[in-house]
Amino acid sequence: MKRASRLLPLLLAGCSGWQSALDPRGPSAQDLHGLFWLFTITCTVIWLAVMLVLLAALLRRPPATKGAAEAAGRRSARVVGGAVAATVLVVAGLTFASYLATRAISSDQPEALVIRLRGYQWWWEVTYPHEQPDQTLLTANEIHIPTGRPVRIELAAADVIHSFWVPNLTGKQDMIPGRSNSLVFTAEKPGTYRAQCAEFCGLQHAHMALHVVAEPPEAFERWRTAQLAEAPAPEDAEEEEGRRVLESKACAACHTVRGTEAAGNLGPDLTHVASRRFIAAGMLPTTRGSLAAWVADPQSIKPGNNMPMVSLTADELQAVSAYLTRLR
Amino acid sequence: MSEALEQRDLRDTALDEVLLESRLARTWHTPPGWVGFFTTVDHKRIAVRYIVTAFAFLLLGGVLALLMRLQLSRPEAGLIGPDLYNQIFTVHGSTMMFLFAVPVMEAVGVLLVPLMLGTRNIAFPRLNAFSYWIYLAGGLVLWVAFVLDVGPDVGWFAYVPLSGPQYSAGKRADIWAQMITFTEIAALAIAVEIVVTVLKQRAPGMSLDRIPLFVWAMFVTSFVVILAMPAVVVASTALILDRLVGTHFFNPAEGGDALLWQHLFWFFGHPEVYIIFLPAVGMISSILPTFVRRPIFGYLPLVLALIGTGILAFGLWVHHMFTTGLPRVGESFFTASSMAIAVPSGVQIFCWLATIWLGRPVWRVPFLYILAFFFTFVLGGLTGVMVASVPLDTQVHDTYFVVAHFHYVLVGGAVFPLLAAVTYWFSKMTGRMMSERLGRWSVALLFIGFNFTFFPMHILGLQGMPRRIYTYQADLPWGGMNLFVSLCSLALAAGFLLFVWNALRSARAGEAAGDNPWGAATLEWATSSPPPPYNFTRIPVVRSANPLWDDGGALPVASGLSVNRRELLITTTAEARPEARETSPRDSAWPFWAAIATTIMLVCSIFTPWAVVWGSIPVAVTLVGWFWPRGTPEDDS
Amino acid sequence: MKPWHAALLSLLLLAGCKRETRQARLDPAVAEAMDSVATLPIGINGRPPPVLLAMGEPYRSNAYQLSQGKRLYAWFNCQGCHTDGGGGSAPALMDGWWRYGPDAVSIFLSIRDGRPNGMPAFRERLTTEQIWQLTGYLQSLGATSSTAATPGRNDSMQTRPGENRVPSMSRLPSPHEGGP
Amino acid sequence: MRPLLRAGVAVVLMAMVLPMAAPCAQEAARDRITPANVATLRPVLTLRTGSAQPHLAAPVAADGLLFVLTPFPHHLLALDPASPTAPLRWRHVPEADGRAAGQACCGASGGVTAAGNRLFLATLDGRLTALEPATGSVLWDSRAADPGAGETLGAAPLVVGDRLFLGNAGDDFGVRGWIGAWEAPTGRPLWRRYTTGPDSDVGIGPDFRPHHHADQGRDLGQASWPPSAWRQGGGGVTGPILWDPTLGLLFHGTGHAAPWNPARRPGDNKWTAGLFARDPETGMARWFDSISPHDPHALGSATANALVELSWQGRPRRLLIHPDPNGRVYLLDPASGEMLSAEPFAPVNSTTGVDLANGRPQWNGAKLLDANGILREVCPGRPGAVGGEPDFSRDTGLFYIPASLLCMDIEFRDAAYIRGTGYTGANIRLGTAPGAPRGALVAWDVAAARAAWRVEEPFPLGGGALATAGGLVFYGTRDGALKAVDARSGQLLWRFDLGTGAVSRPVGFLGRDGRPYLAILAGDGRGAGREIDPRDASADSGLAHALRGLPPPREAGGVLYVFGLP
Repeated sequence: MKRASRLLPLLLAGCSGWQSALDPRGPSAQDLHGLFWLFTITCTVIWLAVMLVLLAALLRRPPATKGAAEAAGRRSARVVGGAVAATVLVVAGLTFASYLATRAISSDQPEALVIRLRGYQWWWEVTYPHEQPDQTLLTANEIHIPTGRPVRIELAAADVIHSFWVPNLTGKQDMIPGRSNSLVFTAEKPGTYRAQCAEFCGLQHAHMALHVVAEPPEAFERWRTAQLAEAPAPEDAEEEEGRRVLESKACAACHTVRGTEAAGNLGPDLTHVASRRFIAAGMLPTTRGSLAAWVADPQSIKPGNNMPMVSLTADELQAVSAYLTRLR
Repeated sequence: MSEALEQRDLRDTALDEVLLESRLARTWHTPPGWVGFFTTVDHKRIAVRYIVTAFAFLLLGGVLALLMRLQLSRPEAGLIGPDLYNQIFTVHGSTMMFLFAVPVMEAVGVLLVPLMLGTRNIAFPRLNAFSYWIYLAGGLVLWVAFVLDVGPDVGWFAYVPLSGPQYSAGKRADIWAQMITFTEIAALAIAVEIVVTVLKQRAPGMSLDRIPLFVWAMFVTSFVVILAMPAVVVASTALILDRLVGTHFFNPAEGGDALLWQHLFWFFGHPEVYIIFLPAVGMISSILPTFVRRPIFGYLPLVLALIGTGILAFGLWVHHMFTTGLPRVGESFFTASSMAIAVPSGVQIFCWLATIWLGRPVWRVPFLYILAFFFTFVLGGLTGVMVASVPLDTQVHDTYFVVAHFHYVLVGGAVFPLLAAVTYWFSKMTGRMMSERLGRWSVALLFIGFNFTFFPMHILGLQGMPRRIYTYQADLPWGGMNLFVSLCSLALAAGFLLFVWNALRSARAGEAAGDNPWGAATLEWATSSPPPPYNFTRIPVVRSANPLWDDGGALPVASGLSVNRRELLITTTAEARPEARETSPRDSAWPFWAAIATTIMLVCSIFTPWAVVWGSIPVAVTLVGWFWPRGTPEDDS
Repeated sequence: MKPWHAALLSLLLLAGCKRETRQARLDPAVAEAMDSVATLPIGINGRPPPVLLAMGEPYRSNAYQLSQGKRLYAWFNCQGCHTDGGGGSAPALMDGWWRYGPDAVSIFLSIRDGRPNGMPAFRERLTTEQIWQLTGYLQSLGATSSTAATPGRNDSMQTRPGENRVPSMSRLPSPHEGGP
Repeated sequence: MRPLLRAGVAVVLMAMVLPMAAPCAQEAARDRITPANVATLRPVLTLRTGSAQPHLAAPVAADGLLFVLTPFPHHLLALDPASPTAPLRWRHVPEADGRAAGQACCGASGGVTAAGNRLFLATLDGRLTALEPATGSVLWDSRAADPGAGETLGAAPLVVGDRLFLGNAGDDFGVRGWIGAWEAPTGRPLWRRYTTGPDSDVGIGPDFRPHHHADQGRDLGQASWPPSAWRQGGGGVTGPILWDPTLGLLFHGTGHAAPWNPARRPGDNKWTAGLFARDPETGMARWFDSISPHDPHALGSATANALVELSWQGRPRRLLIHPDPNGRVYLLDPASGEMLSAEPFAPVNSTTGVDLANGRPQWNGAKLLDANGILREVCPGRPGAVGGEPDFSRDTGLFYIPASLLCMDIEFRDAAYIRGTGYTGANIRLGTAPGAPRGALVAWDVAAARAAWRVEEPFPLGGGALATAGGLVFYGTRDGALKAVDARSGQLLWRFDLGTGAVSRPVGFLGRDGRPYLAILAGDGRGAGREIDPRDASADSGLAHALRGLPPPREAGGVLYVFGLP
C-alpha cells in the first residue's frame, strides 16, 4: 500500500511523452485514457479494500466461543455473498463502460482522410490514395495528417503480421497478411507522435517505428504538394555524382527516386527521404552523417534487415550522402 | 495346497501390522540403483523427479530472463543481438509455460492426489513413467537445440506466418512445434491418470463433497487439459505439415488463413493459464486451513468456482486477439466473458478472506507465501480486468503492461502458491522440513524482488514500450525504469536461488518431519513422511472432509486387499463405496523404451515426414513389450 | 547427466552444430574475397573462392541463407523470366539442366556477369553475398536429392513441388530427346 | 554439352532441302485452291530451319519469292518455291544482340514486310533493316529498340507509300510502348508517339476527338497513372498496324499496362489497352477507344484488326473489327471510334458486358482485385482469347478467329522494376474446366455479332488463320496439324501432319510459275519451347500447364512447308 501510494504520483507525472498512452492527443486516445483511469481507480479501490480486509482478518482476534464463531461464520457468508454480488455489478458496469468506449472509437467517419499503410519487415509503406491517380502519393515511414480531421488508416501486411500503434492518438490494430483492417482517429493538436510495430515480426521488430506528424490542414496540403513533386535536381557536382552512383549501383534496384532512373520498390521510396524526420523506420534522425552511416553499414545498425551492405568507395559514399541530403 | 492358495491370494486381513508392512514392502518394492531408476512406476518417485526437473527448467528459464534484463537494462545495448534475443525470449516463454508451470503443477498432482485420496498408486502408473520420460525428452530437445543455436525464435505463441515456412527458415520453429508435441503427450497422460484416479480410486467414504480441494482443482485442471490440448495438437501439427510437407493450412493464397493459427493456439493458450492457475488455487485452499486452524470457508462455492473457471476458460480465448480486427459483436461478447471470470475468482478470494477472518493465523513460511499470493494475485487479477476490456486492450496489448499483468498472475497466482506447496509438502517428498529461517528470507526477497521488478513494467507498457523488443532507442524515456527493473530482478533471482538452496540443504540435513508436522487435516498426513511405496498400510476410511481433525488420532481402515500382488481398492464414482479390487502394474522398463522410441520418431520427423512412418515401428514394438503379459500375479487377476 | 543424455547430446552436437547460425553482417573483406572466383576464360566452371570453403559453404547448407536466396529470387524479378523455376522466356531452373554448368561458380557468374542470351548482369544490383545466396538457392531448386537444409514453401500460389521434393530427373525427358 | 549443342544448332543453319515434289503433269494447272481440290495439296518444298524456338513470324511472299524469317537469332531466307531443287536465293543473317533472346515478350517475334520493291526487316533485338529483295543486300540499317531495357520489336512493319510504321514490344519489362514512322527509302526517323506520358509524347493535339468522354482531357497518359508510373507503363504496339486508305488513318492497338499487378498502378492507365487511330503524316492521334481501362488482368489490346465493308443493321457500312484479348469482338466506326458492338467469342467471365455508350466494360467484381492476392478462374486467361491473327472472308462475311479458350488463376505479388528484367508482379496458372476444349477456330458472323460455327481444338490455337478466295480456311495447330476447313460450314476438308506444332499464320501466294502455293512455317507449339519444366504450373506464364498432354514434336526444329496443287 505504501509502495502503491509512492508509485501513484510517478504514474501521474512521468508518463507523458511522444509514445505514451497516458498523453492523449486525440479524441480516441482521450476516450481510452478516461476509460483507463476509470478502470484503474475502480481496480485500485477494490485492491485496497481486499488488502484492508486481509489486514483486518490477520490482526483480528478470532471469536472466542463456539457460538460467536458460528455467528461470525453466518455473517461472513452474508458478506461474501454481498461481495460476490458487488463483483458482478462492477464487472457488468466496466463491461458496459468499455462497450461505450468501443462504440465511440469505432464509429464510422465518412469524411475521413484515407491512408493506406502496409507493413514490411521492418518498415512501413504509406500511400495516400486519391481519386486522381497522379495525385496518389507513395512514401514511407512517416505519416502526415491534418489536425482536426479524422483519418482512416487502412492496414495491410506484405509479409508477416505487424501491428500499428500510435498510443498518443489511439489504440493499436494488427496488420495481417490476407486480411484488411482499418483504424480511424483524429489528431487534435499539431505534433509528432511516435508509432511502433506492436506485434512481434522478426529480427528487427524493435526497430520498426514510424512517426505520425499532425499539422494544420494548410501545412498538410503544402507537404502533400511538395511530396508529389519529383525529386529535386542535384545542385552541385558532388550531388550530381551521388545521383549517378545511386542510379548505377544496387540502390536503384530497390529504391525509387522519382525523376531519376531509380525505380525499384523493394525498399522505401527515397524521393523525399531528407524531408522525413527519421531514416531506417524511425531509427536514426535524418542527417547527412546518419544517412552516410546507414548506407555504409546497415547491418551493424539494424542487424538482419533486408538492406545489404553495398560496397562503395569513400568518395561514392560522400556523394551519395550529399545527394540523399538534397532529397528534401 | 492351502499354502499355495494363500500364496496366491493373501489378504491384508490375515496379517498383523508388522508382517503386513513387510509383505506390502516386498510387493510394492522397486529395485535400488539404475534398474529401479529406469523401471519404477511409484507415483511419488516419478512426481519428485518431475518436480526436480521442472525446477531445473525454472532455473534455466530464469537465467534467460536475467539475460534479457541484462540486455534491456540500457538502451541500444549490444550484449545480445536480435537473433539470440528472439531465441532467448522464445525459449524463456516456452520453458516456463511448457516445461515448468504445467508439468510442475501436474507433478504436484501426481504426488499428492493418490496420497490425498488414500490409494496406493496412481491409475496407469506405467503411463505415468512414460509421461516423465517424454517430458524430459521434450525439454532436452528444446534446450539442446537452443544451445546449438537452433532454438526457436518465433515466440512461445509462434504466430504464423512468421513461424511458417516462408519466414522461419530452418528447423527452429519445427523444434518448437515438436517440443509442444512432447509436452502435450506428457500432460495428456497425466490428465487421464488423475481423472481416473479421482473418479475410481478414492478412499472408501470419500464422497464428492469430502474430496480435498486440491484434488478437486487437479480434477478440473485435468479436464481442461484434456479439452484444451487437442487444439494445440491440431495447431502444431498443421504448422509442421505446412512447414515440412507443404500443406496450406495457414497460407491465405491457397485458401488457408493466418488467423486460424491464433484461434487454435489461444483456444489452448488461454485455458493453459488456468491449467497453471487452478492447481495453485487448490494448493491455497488445501494449505490455508492448516495455517488458520479451521476448515475452509465455503467448500461448495469454492468447488463451483473451480468448475466455473474451468468452463469459462474456454470462452475467452479471443481476448488475446482483440487487435486483430474481429467483429465488434464478438469482441463485446468476449469482453463480457473475460470479465466474468472475475466472478469465480472473486468467490475464491472472498472465501479465503473469510477463512482467514474466522481463523487464527499461524505465521509459518507457507502462510507467508499465501499472503504474498494475495497481494500480487489480486493486483494481477485486476489488471486482467483492464486487459479484458477491448478498448483498453488496444492500448496495452503486446506491451510491457501485459508482461507485468501475466507475471503478476502467473508468478503471484501460481508460483507463490507452488513455493508454499513445496515448503508445506516437503516432508512428504523427503521426510524432512525446510528451514524456516531461510524460508522467511526467500519469501521476503521474492516478494520484494517480484513487485519491484514487475510493477514498473505496467508503467513502461503505458509509456509505449512494446513486448519482444531486443532493444530500444536512447531517446525513448524507458531507460531509467528498465535499469531499475533489471536491478530488482536480481533480488527476485536471489529469492529463487535461496529457495532452491534451502530445498537442497533441507533435503539432506533438514529437521526430520513426523507424519503430520503441520497438524493438517487431509489423508496424506495419515501416513509416514516420506510415505512407503504402498502409501498406506491399510486403506483409510473417510467420514468427513477433514478426516484427521474430525476423527482425532485414529482413522478407521478398510481391508481385504491382496498383499502379494499390487492391488488397489476401486470405489464408486459419487459415494466412494468400495466396488472392486484392481491390480496395479509392476515396474517396467518398457515405458522408458517407448519414450525413447517416440522421441526418435518425433525428432526425426522434424527432418523428414517419412520418419512418422518408419519411426512408428519401434514405437509399436515397445508398446507390445509394454502390454505383453509376463506371468506376474498382476497379470493373473 | 545420464549416459544416454550425453550420447544424444554429443550426437546432436556432431550432426547439428552451427547449422543454423544466422550471420547478418559480412565483414567487407570477406565479401570482397568472395567475389574473386577463379574461372575459365569462357566463364563456365571454376574454383569457388577459398573463403567460401573456409566458411563451410553456408550459402548451400544453411537454411537461413537459402531462404534469403529464395527471397531475392522473388524480389529481383528472376520470376519474371524463369517463372517459379519452370522457365518461360528464360530456361527452367528446376529441371537439373544448366546451360552453363551446374556448379556454384558457373551459376554465380551467370548472375553476376549475365550471359549473352538474355540473362542480364546483376553485378550492380546485388551484392556479392546476395549473389551467393541466390546461387545456393538455385542449386537447391535444381537439386535432385532432398537435403535437411531447405527453404520452405512461400505463402503464395503453389505452382510446383517444394525445393527439396523435386522428383528424380530420371522421370523427365532430357531436353535433347528427339534432337538431331 | 548442352550450350555447345545449342550454339551449333543456332549457328549452322541446316537448310536441308528435300525435293519432294512429284511432277504430275497429267492434270491441268489449277489457278486456285478450292474445297474440291484441297485434298490433292501436297508439299512441294520443305525446309528445316534448325531453330528449336517457336516460329511465330509468317513467311512473306513477294514477286513469287518466299521470305522466311526464322526465330531469333534470325536468319532471313529468300526461297523460290517454283524451283524446288535449288530454292535458296539468298540468306541474310543480321548481327544479333543476344540479350533479346530472353526477352521475347508478348509474342514478339520480329517480322518482314515486302513493299515497293524493298524488303523491310524488323528484328527481335530492335534492328530495322531495308534489303534488296532480289539479292538480299542491305540498303539501310538502323536501331529502333533497346534490348537492354527489355525492348523488342514485335510485328512486321507496315509500309505505306514511302513511309514505314513500326511499334515496339516490351510490356512485360515495363517498357513504354510506342509507334514510330521512318522514311522507307532512307531509314530516316520521322516521328515516334508513345502510349503513355504527357500529350506531347502520346501525340495528342487539337485533332484528337475521342468518342468517349472518359478519354477527353489533358495529359491523361500521365494523370491516369500514379506519379512517374507511366514511365514504366508498358502499352507496347505489339500487333500489326492497320492502314485505312479510305480515311487515311492508321489503326493500332496498345498493349497491356505494366506491371501486370493492377494494385501497383491505380487509375485508368491511359493509353494502354485500347485502340488508336492516328494520322500517318504526323502520328497525331485522331481518336482512342479504351477497351480495358486500368487493364485489371493485363491483357492489353494489341491484337490484329481488320477493316470490312458489310451491311450493318440494314445499311452498308465500313467497320473496324477488333477481336480483343478480353474475349470479345468489338465493332467500331473507323472514322469516329464509336463502339457498335462488343460480343464474346470465347468463354468470358471477367466482364459481363460492355457499356457501348461510354465504351467501358462492365467488370465482374468477383474477378477484380486491386491488392496483392489471388484471383481464381478468370476467363479469358493471359495472354488473351485471341490466339493468332484472324482473317476475314468477304465471300462468307465471316471473321475467322483462332481462339484460345483458357482461364487463369492469377496471383498478384509485389512487382519490382529493375531495368531489363521482367516487370510483372503476378504469377499465372492457366487451365480450363476438365473436358472443355482449350482452343477453337471461331467463325464470327460480323453482321449478326455472333459465332456462326466453331471448330473445337484440344489445344489453344497459337497461329493465325488464312481465309482464301476459294472458300477455304487454313490454320495450324499446336499439335502439329495444318487444317483446311470449309469457310461456310467449318467442315474439315484436309489435314496435314506437320511433325511439329504451328504457331504462325499460313500464307497463300502465286509462284513465279503462276500456280497457287500455300506455305506455313511450323515450329514448336509448346510456347517457349523445350527449356520448360512442366512440373511448374506457372512455367511460361502458365502456358506449359495449359498444354499438358501436348505430345513432343517429332521434328527437332522448325520446318517450312510449301504446298502446291499437283
